Amino acid sequence: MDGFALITITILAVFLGFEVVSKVSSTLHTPLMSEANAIHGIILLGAVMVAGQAEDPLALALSILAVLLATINVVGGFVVTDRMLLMFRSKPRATASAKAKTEAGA
Amino acid sequence: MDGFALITITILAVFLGFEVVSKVSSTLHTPLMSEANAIHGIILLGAVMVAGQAEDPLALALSILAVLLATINVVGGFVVTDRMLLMFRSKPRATASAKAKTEAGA
Amino acid sequence: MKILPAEVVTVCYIIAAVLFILALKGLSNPRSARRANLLGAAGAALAVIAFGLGTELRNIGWILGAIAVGSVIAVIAARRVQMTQMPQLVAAFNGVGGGAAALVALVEIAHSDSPWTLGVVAFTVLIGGVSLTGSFVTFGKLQGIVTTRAVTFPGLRVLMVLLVIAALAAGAALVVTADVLWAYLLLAVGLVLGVLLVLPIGGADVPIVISLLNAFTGLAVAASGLVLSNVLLLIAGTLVGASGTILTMAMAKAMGRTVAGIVFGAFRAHVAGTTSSAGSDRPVRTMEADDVAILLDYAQRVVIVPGYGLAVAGAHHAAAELAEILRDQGVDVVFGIHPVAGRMPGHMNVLLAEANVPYDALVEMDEVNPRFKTTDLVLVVGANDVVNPAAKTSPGSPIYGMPILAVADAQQVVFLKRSLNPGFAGIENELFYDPKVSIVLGDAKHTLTKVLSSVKSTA
Amino acid sequence: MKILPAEVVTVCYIIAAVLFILALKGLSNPRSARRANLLGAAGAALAVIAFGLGTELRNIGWILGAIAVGSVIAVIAARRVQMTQMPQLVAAFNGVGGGAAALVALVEIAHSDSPWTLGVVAFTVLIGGVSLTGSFVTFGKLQGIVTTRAVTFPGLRVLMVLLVIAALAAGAALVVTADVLWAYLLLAVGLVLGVLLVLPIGGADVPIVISLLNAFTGLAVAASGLVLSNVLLLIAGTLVGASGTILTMAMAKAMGRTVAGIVFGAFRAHVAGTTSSAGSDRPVRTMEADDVAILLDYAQRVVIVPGYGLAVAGAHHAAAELAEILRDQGVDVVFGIHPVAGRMPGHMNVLLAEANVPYDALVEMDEVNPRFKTTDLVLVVGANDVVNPAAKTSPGSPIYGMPILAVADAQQVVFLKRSLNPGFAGIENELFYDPKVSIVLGDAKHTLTKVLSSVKSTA
Ligand SMILES: NC(=O)c1ccc[n+]([C@@H]2O[C@H](COP(=O)([O-])OP(=O)(O)OC[C@H]3O[C@@H](n4cnc5c(N)ncnc54)[C@H](OP(=O)(O)O)[C@@H]3O)[C@@H](O)[C@H]2O)c1
Ligand SMILES: NC(=O)c1ccc[n+]([C@@H]2O[C@H](COP(=O)([O-])OP(=O)(O)OC[C@H]3O[C@@H](n4cnc5c(N)ncnc54)[C@H](OP(=O)(O)O)[C@@H]3O)[C@@H](O)[C@H]2O)c1
Repeated sequence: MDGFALITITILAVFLGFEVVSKVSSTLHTPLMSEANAIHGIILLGAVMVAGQAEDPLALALSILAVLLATINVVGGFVVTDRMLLMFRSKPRATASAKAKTEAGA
Repeated sequence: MDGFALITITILAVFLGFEVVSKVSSTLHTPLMSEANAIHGIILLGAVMVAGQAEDPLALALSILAVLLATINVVGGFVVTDRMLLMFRSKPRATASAKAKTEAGA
Repeated sequence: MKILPAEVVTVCYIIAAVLFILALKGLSNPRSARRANLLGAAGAALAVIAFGLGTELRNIGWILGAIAVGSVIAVIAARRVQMTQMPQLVAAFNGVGGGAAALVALVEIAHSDSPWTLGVVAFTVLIGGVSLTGSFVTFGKLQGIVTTRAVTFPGLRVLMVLLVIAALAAGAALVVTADVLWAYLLLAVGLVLGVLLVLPIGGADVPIVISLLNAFTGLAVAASGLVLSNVLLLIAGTLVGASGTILTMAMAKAMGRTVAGIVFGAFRAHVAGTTSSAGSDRPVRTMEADDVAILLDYAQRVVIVPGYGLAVAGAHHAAAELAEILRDQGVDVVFGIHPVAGRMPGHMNVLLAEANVPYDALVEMDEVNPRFKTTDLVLVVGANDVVNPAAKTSPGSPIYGMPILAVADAQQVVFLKRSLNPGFAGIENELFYDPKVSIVLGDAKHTLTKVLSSVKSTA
Repeated sequence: MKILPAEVVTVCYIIAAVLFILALKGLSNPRSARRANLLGAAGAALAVIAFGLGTELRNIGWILGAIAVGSVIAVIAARRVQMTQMPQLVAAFNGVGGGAAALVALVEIAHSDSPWTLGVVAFTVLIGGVSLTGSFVTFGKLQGIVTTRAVTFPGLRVLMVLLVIAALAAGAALVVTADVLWAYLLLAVGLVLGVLLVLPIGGADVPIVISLLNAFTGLAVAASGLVLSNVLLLIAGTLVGASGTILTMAMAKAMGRTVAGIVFGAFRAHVAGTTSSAGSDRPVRTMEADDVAILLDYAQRVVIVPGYGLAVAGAHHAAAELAEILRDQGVDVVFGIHPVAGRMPGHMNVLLAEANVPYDALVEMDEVNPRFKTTDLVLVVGANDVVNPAAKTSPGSPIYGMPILAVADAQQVVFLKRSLNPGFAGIENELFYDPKVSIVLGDAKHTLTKVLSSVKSTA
């Protein structure tokens, strides 16, 4: 891809990043931060790329370290986000307080 | 730009189109439709491109027709949207009814 | 002229794309909307000028001439047209845009060779053609040149299927042979398809069709972006295609039906039978305009619900004046706006804004509904379906499931309409027979003018 | 292995990018959020597997080994950690991600030649390094290993400026010479900068810093996408950079300050003086836990306002149990959540959700504020600034302009806190001296447990 394509993609992604997040309620800000954190763990892909072509021992050592760190980021990020979100399931008991909330909001 | 760059840009633009519009209140739907209509008038750029390299009379005639139609689309689109939006300026009188509205929403 | 290097031109395209995004974003707030529109216009101008300064163009005289003529036509049309005719103007602008996209693709065939590009050309020509004639039939329907009734004839479906097959065949032939004649055939098919697609659609569904055709033109422009390898056309067209699709679906949903149902006329056919069965023998309470003035004299909280009939009657100025006088008398008046009231979504708001009703006095459905319980009087001006309780109570009804304005919660409701005929959906309104409902028969503008003069004389 | 052609791999990257977008989008609704997170994980897995199947890799054993070890560490850490320690875990994961990005760029220097690429490498190494040590100092502060006080020393600013100059110089040298040694220097500078950037930041500002460093890592990943010409890294990194920036600004705004003010410590220095001036001679009403139980017995509508102190005391389970018992007794109880209550935005919600409080009982500020007027009793558990009326009344106050929970509208307010000391902002709370306010002194968990047993015994 040429430079202009990359710039265009970057700009569109910036707008999309803004738009997508500005709709998330503050209740979900912590899981959101955690999700974003997990997503940048895709640097694992870059780490595997450089590790897969490393020739000298130093490059290998550094890139395998990168693979290790990136794996921790991506795997841990998604698992911990899942754990947080697991807690947001509405419980059956929710109905009574949902009613209360509707009254408050009306 | 290669095909994948164009596909990627298209996909990002699709998401962005969805996101951007889903926040517009239904009150502004008519101006929004009109704005989108004006924006696709940028086909004028394409029309000028083909007209600027037309050699035979048929191609010239068709592409000049395209320039004419596209100009009507883009110029008319932005002017008419402006005219609509001119009407949405809040009048000074607004305060009283704004209060009424807040009560209704509370 | 070739003053700007290609890189600068590309950067200008990217800036223009950003300006278009900002324009669409800015429309979500009435305060920033106008500036946003100017940004969009600046983006379009920047892109075209940058291209002109970055390329050695032939036929420059012709091009500038066409732009000049087009601008004059556009400005005159956009300035002269009345606010009530906005929808058809948007339809017309959309149509010419679609036509331009089709023509651009057609001319570009000479420089296209890969099957992929030719396939995209075929798509653009077809969709552009559909958008062109479809929009103009829409224009005709709204302008009263073409009948607003749903026009169908036996064999229409068969014809449509044959045309679609013809389009596919011509497209395939174009891709294989790269012969421009197939593109002309494709354009012809597209033009006919556009007409046949819109003719069978009833008047009140037309706004949805405008939005759909708007999305179509967006797609055609995006496709020409692919043909010309131009990133700005690609982004702008895709944005419009995507946002137009969302908007179309939002409109259709607000009316409790599907886009497919409208386009394929299934719904219309189903309703046609019931439309004539209007009116019933049960008694309704009718009233005169003077009585409305008296009711208004006692009311402290009033909601005016404007509908399709208010737009048809051109009664928006009268309604606005009434609201202002009442407000000066200390009455709390707002307009309750249903999302599909009027001729197209939000059109009611534009009309009322034109009549100088402040933006804040236009209260949307979700906000006004809780308010009805404490409202003394609701004036339903030329609206019907949007207040019909059948949407809540009769599962078989065509409007079942559509959210409505709960006017029945108010103390008293007065309808201003010409007869007991049903509205667009063709179903009776049980509300007419409710003891707290009265009806003032007559043209909405006429009735409101009388109410106005009574209110003024008693004040 | 080279099984997949390059085109298929690229398509997989694009699909993964779409899955990431859907993941971020899906988080706007608690019902779809969990599935959205799985989509994101699937996207990451798809991309890595597709790459592995599309390229002949060296060192495959090492790579798989590192992935296996990393996964085990990550899963154990993510499963074992307590909910109250979530913020530091997110900080740690963020740090290793930044470190990985820096290392990737460092190794890639061998294959980079153009000055543009080298410039991007320099950026990635620097930002990745800052993110790594910055996140770990943050981790240390939250975990109590590093002091949560704002650590400053004379000459810190000068040192920072010198380091930034050194970074610029090393970056320029890297671009010119392409010598990897400059990159190591840059990394070293980045690591030191990360420490110095976070050390002077006070404990309660730390959540904002996590969010900021998260955005930093996103930028580093986007930059490595440019270095490696990988569109997925570019999109994912940019999305995180953009959304992290918005989130950081939203958090800072909710606390009535600016990101720059936090990072450069200006605000902290200003407050430090007032922090000690806590307490005043005016009388306050204190109360015992049993008295709270009695008040609860009479109350029909109760709002619990949890704050930073509830999290510190680990009193969320006790609060949830109290709410459930009251609800079983027919009392209408909700939790009123201020956007910046807790240790990081929304953290309060996560804590309460962990304690089985149904999502619907967590009412956000805008929704709960109108409710206070009809509320009999508000329990403010370990919160202070978020209910401090100074935000509305004293223009000079550091929290002036921050929206607060209007607990003063309720019939009666009870604070559960250990002393009359001020909260994070270091300012006194006039509310303590209001006649309808009482204070129960003591650790929140302790007090709530006593209230619970009283309520149970009377029931
Ligand atoms: N806004 C949109 O985007 C849109 C688009 C497509 C379809 N629709 C559909 O259109 C309907 C809109 O509902 P609505 O309540 O606004 O309109 P409606 O249900 O169609 O009713 C309009 C009423 O206005 C009356 N009317 C017509 N001309 C009048 C005049 N000159 N003076 C006074 N009254 C007049 C008619 O009764 P008389 O004949 O007795 O006077 C009719 O009952 C919905 O069914 C909606 O689904 C809306
Ligand atoms: N949530 C975020 O994202 C975030 C991030 C950064 C900054 N902040 C800031 O943090 C503040 C949050 O406001 P807030 O009202 O939640 O907290 P706060 O104003 O900091 O007050 C917390 C109170 O909890 C009490 N407390 C501490 N430990 C306790 C314990 N074990 N038991 C009982 N009480 C205890 C403290 O009083 P005693 O010492 O008397 O017990 C303190 O007054 C705001 O100023 C906000 O700007 C928030």
